[in-house]
Amino acid sequence: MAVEGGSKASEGSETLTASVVGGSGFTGGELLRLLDGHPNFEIAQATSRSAENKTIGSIHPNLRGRTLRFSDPADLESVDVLFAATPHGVAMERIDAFEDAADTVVDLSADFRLDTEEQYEEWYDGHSAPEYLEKSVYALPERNRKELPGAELIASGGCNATATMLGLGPLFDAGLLDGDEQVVVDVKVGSSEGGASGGAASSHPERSGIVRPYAPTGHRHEAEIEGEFGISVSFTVHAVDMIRGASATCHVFPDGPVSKKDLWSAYRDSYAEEPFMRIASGGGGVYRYPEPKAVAGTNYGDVGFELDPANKRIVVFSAIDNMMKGSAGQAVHAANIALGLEETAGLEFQGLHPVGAP
Amino acid sequence: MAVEGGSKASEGSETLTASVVGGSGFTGGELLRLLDGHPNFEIAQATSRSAENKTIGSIHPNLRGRTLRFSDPADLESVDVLFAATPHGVAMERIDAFEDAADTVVDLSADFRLDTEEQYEEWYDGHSAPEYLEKSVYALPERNRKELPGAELIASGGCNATATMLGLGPLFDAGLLDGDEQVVVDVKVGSSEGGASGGAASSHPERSGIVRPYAPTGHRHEAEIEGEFGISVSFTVHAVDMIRGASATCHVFPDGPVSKKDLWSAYRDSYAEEPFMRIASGGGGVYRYPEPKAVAGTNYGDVGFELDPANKRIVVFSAIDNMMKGSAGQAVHAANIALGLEETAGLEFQGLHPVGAP
Amino acid sequence: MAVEGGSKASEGSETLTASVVGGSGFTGGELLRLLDGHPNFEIAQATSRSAENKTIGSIHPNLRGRTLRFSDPADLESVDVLFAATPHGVAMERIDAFEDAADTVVDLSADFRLDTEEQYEEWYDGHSAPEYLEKSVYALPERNRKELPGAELIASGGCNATATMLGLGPLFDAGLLDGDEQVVVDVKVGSSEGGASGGAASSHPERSGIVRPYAPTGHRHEAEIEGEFGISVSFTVHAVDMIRGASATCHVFPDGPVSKKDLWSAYRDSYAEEPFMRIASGGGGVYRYPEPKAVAGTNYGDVGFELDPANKRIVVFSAIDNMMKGSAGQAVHAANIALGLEETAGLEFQGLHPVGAP
Amino acid sequence: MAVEGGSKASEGSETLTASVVGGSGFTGGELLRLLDGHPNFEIAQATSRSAENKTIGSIHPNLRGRTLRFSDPADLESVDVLFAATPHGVAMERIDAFEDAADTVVDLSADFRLDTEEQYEEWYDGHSAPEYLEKSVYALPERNRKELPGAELIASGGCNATATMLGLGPLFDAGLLDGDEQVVVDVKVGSSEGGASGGAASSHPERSGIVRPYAPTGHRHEAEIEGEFGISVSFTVHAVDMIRGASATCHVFPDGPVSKKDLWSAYRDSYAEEPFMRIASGGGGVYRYPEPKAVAGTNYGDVGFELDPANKRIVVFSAIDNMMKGSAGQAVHAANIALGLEETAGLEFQGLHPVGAP
Amino acid sequence: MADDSTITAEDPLTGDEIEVPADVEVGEIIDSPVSGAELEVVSTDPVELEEAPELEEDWGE
Amino acid sequence: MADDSTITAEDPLTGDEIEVPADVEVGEIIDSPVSGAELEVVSTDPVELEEAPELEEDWGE
Ligand SMILES: NC(=O)c1ccc[n+]([C@@H]2O[C@H](COP(=O)([O-])OP(=O)(O)OC[C@H]3O[C@@H](n4cnc5c(N)ncnc54)[C@H](OP(=O)(O)O)[C@@H]3O)[C@@H](O)[C@H]2O)c1
Ligand SMILES: NC(=O)c1ccc[n+]([C@@H]2O[C@H](COP(=O)([O-])OP(=O)(O)OC[C@H]3O[C@@H](n4cnc5c(N)ncnc54)[C@H](OP(=O)(O)O)[C@@H]3O)[C@@H](O)[C@H]2O)c1
Ligand SMILES: NC(=O)c1ccc[n+]([C@@H]2O[C@H](COP(=O)([O-])OP(=O)(O)OC[C@H]3O[C@@H](n4cnc5c(N)ncnc54)[C@H](OP(=O)(O)O)[C@@H]3O)[C@@H](O)[C@H]2O)c1
Ligand SMILES: NC(=O)c1ccc[n+]([C@@H]2O[C@H](COP(=O)([O-])OP(=O)(O)OC[C@H]3O[C@@H](n4cnc5c(N)ncnc54)[C@H](OP(=O)(O)O)[C@@H]3O)[C@@H](O)[C@H]2O)c1
Ligand SMILES: [Zn+2]
Ligand SMILES: [Zn+2]
Repeated sequence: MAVEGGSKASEGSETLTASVVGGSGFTGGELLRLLDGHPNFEIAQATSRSAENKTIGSIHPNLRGRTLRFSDPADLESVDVLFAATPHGVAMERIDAFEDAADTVVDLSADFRLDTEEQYEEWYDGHSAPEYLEKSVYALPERNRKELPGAELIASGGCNATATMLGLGPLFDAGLLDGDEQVVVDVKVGSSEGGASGGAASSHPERSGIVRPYAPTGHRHEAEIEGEFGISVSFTVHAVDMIRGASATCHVFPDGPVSKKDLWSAYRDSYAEEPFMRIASGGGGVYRYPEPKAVAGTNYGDVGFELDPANKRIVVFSAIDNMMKGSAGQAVHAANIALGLEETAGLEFQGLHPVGAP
Repeated sequence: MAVEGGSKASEGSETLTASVVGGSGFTGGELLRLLDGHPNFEIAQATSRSAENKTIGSIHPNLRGRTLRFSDPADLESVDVLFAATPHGVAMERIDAFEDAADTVVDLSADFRLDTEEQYEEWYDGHSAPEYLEKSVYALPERNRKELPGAELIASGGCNATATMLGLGPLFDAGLLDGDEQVVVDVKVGSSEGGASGGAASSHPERSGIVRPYAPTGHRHEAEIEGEFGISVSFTVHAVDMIRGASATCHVFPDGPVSKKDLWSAYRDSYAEEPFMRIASGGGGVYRYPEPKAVAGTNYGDVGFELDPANKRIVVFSAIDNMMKGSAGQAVHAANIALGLEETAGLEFQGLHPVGAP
Repeated sequence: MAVEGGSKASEGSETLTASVVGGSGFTGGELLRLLDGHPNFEIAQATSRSAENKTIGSIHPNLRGRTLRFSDPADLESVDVLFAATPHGVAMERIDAFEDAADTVVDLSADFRLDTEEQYEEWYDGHSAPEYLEKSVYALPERNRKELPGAELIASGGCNATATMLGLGPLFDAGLLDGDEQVVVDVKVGSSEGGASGGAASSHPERSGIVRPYAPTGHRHEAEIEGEFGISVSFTVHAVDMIRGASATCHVFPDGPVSKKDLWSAYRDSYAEEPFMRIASGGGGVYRYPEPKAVAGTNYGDVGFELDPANKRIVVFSAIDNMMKGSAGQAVHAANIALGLEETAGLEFQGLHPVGAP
Repeated sequence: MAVEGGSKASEGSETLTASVVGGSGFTGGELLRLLDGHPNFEIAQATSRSAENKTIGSIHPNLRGRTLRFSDPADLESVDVLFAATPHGVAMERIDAFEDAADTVVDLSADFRLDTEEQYEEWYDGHSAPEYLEKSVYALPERNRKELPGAELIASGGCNATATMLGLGPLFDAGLLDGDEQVVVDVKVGSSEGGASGGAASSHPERSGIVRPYAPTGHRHEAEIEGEFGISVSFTVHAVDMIRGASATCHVFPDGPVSKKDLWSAYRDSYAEEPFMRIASGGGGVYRYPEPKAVAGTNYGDVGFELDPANKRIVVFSAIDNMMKGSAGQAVHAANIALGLEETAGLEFQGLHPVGAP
Repeated sequence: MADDSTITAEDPLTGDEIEVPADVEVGEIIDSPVSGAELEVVSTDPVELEEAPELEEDWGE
Repeated sequence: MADDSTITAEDPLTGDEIEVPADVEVGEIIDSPVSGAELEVVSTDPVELEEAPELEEDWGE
């Protein structure tokens, strides 16, 4: 057993130190996995109050054999980059300490995603450090790449919002939507979205085999989508029986006529140069449209579309792994760009086939 | 092992003979299970070409120990009721033979669901016995109970159409919708919908753990819904990782304002007296809205709803077991009514808790 | 919605009152389901401390619409039969109160399964009411039917022990084993075995998709098996991804030569007249040997066997639903016999096909 | 979408050409994935008769975007290494052509695993190219590393045999077993073991949620185990509901007394220097013993053990991903050693947490 | 089970008469067997129920 | 793998240049590595591709 060092290639290039606050959680564990295999990062610290002093492999079995142990989030080491993967509300309380500890802070919670204090009052329970909202940069590179280089406070997007924005973005970019259209977004998500501290509803006997409406209306990720596109979407989220994955089906009713060619142009224009975006739209075989298990474990975002002329509808499908493109992968991607590293560094895993409900 | 006779109660009441054409299939097997436990039916014949002469328990392990063997569908016995559970197109070819063999024919395929030959030309590949279309009665008792007594040719509804109609019906009945509204129906279904003869896409390694758009647009069940409500719905179906179950989420945009009270009245008015309809709409605990596993194995249809004032939207949730309310259960329910039997006879199973992906 | 009364047939026969202590748990819920559909029982009381005053359907969605509410276990009503479905240790503390409240007490825990106080000291933490051990009767009818009529305190068996005893019993009965043989029992179980109050290991993300050794050695059910057969078995239990079900594979090394015919005789002799035992041993099709999903939701016990001449081994397969034959079904079966009711009353459900991981 | 080249690091080191015969199958697809991400290989050819001229991504969605298309296995290109991932019997027929096309041939089937023609007559249907049996080298590096450098024909091991040998090996190496002991091996496997061309039993509705005895006795992998250890094992295989993974539980009855310390020494001695072997044996948390999902997608083999003094038994747990350590990963690992490459090259993926049934 | 330990009240959502335990107190939350909804007891003589405010964060994500 | 056994053609859906086997024949169905779509070869010199008519009933229910 000589697993220390994992897949790290020693490539002479610079090495940055990183810490993960909330390292015992689901997205925290994913960050540790990615950083462990990243050519430019060395993990200096992973925090957990409940698992303090335990090895990171005792919680995350994929990291067995690593010598790093969880430490107290109250004692932050000085690092180049601090990733915070804590529940909503923690980062806004501790943001000063985070900024003291690191030049670059990437927060995975919703704490710095919205622009104004008012929005936090409308959608959450207010904000305790609103002065940082101006400064923070929304992470999603496909929509925000230009803002990222040099960013000091990065807010990684919500998983369901990310899936939706990746699906709808090209329609707005190409002018096929302008913001006054009817848009229904029907989302299906896996159980890792709920984080590691699930209650009765997420026990295996109750959570298995379900198609369960869990956010019928009023999901908070609507705020992020509205922030990006200026459109209010009709948003409904269902929990289904998978662990990783978020799939958004957007039913869109454009004002004027749209052809299949228009759609292909729009999506190719937006994504042809994107390293993590793939278009799957029809064709043969088993995997014709985006689906979560085709992207599980990867940082890919798969999108596809279909026309429904009878109803003057565009249907857009979008699939991501909520642990990756929907959180930890997006965070590392954004950090790579912010720090001038190779954009895809540490994020090359292609995914598995066949694979079940990863 | 003395299982012959199953749960049959001998109750002195009349006994009718029944046959199942397509008895080796999924819905055929479900019909055999229901008839086996039904107080008023005795199974005279179950057909299969591929499993001829095998016991029905060799295909359906829940019917182990029964002495009945599959026989050739070319040799039909005379019975009181014939249930046909064959792929689309078979019943229309054989309808004369079916009518000769039985006073009452219940067909589970789409062959007699629509009203006119033209509709079959639009949505299917035409019809070879259009003279029966006038005569046939659509089964779904919650929408069609009055037409059923004495019916001689009953067309059991499509599973996804059934889920949708049960969800939307009360809105039309109460006048909250009149047919010109925008309606998006996003359906999630299990693998038994595909029947017993699945191809590569339904092998376990490829079909497990999925959220897969399998009918992005143009699903044929739209025709049944349009037939019932005169409305064109924007219909999209996803395959998810369960075996039994169809869940329809209807996103509805009514013309005028609608209150939660209006919705409760509408659904109570339509379903308060229905033996198989239940409303699950909010409340506490784990099971707040309809979900397939809460109805699995049963003939229940669960419906629920929520208001989204910000988007002037009603969200309606509807869940059924496609093998039961969506096919075999609906067929037996309709036959019970047609023949003047106790409406719930043979359909009393309450379902299981806890239960996984049945 | 008119579900009250469920599948209850009113048959003029006597009606007994029953209560379920621990009615909000998994086996308690299963008891409520069975009693709700049982022709001879009326549920007088279901207790829960955590869900007091809630309807039973708020916890068990299959019992939606019933008006019965959970009440405090401290206030027991007088009934004919009391079923206790509480964690180990509760029934031994409360047995006097139980006996006061009911003529017949059926306990589903391990509290009255073993014969002597010494055994409880060896395998558990001692016993606080050892005077009842003499009096109590072990429930499993296939091994103990003669002791049950008139029994006042019945101890329903352990699920894994039941699966094992049903598999091995015929070998002992037929003299093919005498107790000094090597017997390895490798068990695979679903998540409902853990009860409703699961911890971190039984959350959906951690518990899904597993083959997890959870009792490598020293499982307490060994004591019951040893009590029945006087043999020490090498017992190992694995948790797998299903909700209901226990499957025991017994690898048995008999002293002398045994033929396939000997095995068939042994199993036929033991089980030919048993209403809930089925033999599945080879043959064609998909379902050749016992497997949990073929018995899910039912009170069946399926057993099968194969010879391995090269290793002088008999392999015995046994499958039950732990919620049914492994607990609530066994309890009702035993109560039926104890009270002189129809043995199969309330237990007729045949199970489903196709079905997933119920 | 700029995925061509995947995770390939261009490292100045030598690049070898490779082909995969049977590239449309499950293990063939896994080989393509590994070679696609391997720093020292370039894929020259992937064959498929049924998918000729289709892109490899049309079958394996994780390889979307690659321009390589399947070609006819009759036209083999000259390459450095040929991997054959065809059903049993194909490689022995085509071995001369394979040897002509490549300096190094790695076969994933059973065709060259056993030593003698006689064994193929006993366990299979004979052998058509027995002259190669002498020459071929069994791949599993943990047992055969010294034979691999320079090997020209490598036979990658059977998945269940691999899991078993990794579990039992240290006991033989340490002299705790000598070959005359009773050994029961109870295996649980996922559906990818059956390959891409599954029949009725592997359709999703029939294969989901199962614990199904599929090789009660006489599994062919016994031959490989006997070949390695000279011991006849009592071997039984169950299919369970996962896609990737093989878990072997070995119940071992040593002749003399064995302590926990003896076991730790044995396993540490065998595996301390092995890059892919990990010991998980007790401890705290959720993941205490080996389980397939902790190794899914990786080339790890996890082993653990427990003592059962009451029965003088050692229980050994072993878990691998059958697509990786049990086939494609083992094959690449062996090729790396045979060709003098970095042993872990292309095999660094650490696996995922949380993860479901991958 | 409609004995003297239960009394009836109106489900404010559906208008149905439902049974509630006779000893309910003001402020208690009771679920309705008809609608499944959680209802708050706002008075006891007679028993009057109102839709309970939803407990947002106790379910799911 | 862009050697002489492949030639390029235009994906009619996306406009991208894609590689197809040099020996394709008219009527053959080829998938595009860019769009994943199934394309029919409508002429070979040069190779021209059109969106293939969808094979309705070969997938799912
Ligand atoms: N799960 C997803 O798919 C997803 C996707 C996008 C964004 N997010 C966001 O990412 C964040 C983390 O989500 P998650 O799913 O990883 O949650 P999680 O599994 O519950 O993990 C939370 C982590 O935070 C730590 N923590 C909790 N309270 C803390 C405090 N007051 N101070 C310091 N550490 C604290 C916990 O460890 P200890 O209690 O041991 O300290 C744990 O390590 C959330 O804001 C979530 O909304 C999640
Ligand atoms: N599955 C659902 O959820 C569902 C729901 C609603 C409605 N339906 C409809 O119900 C019907 C049956 O569906 P299913 O899922 O049960 O299909 P299935 O599992 O494929 O079964 C089809 C049955 O029909 C028999 N059959 C096929 N061709 C026949 C022929 N030419 N003549 C006589 N028998 C023939 C087959 O047996 P042999 O080939 O051995 O004769 C088999 O028993 C279909 O029309 C379907 O659309 C299904
Ligand atoms: N699950 C199985 O497969 C299985 C099989 C065979 C035997 N058993 C045995 O059956 C018993 C119940 O198992 P289960 O799986 O149903 O457990 P469970 O789901 O955890 O339910 C336990 C029930 O007991 C109640 N309870 C707990 N402590 C109590 C106390 N001190 N006084 C009164 N009520 C109490 C709980 O409700 P409140 O806390 O709300 O009062 C709950 O209703 C156990 O002894 C178990 O070993 C279970
Ligand atoms: N699955 C496992 O876990 C596992 C583990 C260890 C070892 N193995 C062994 O690995 C081999 C492949 O298994 P698999 O699961 O990958 O099988 P699979 O999914 O069925 O794939 C078989 C492949 O071989 C091709 N093929 C079949 N017959 C052929 C022929 N006559 N000539 C050329 N190509 C042919 C098939 O493609 P076309 O028909 O399109 O040409 C397909 O690409 C088997 O020998 C198996 O025993 C498998
Ligand atoms: Zn989220
Ligand atoms: Zn259908």
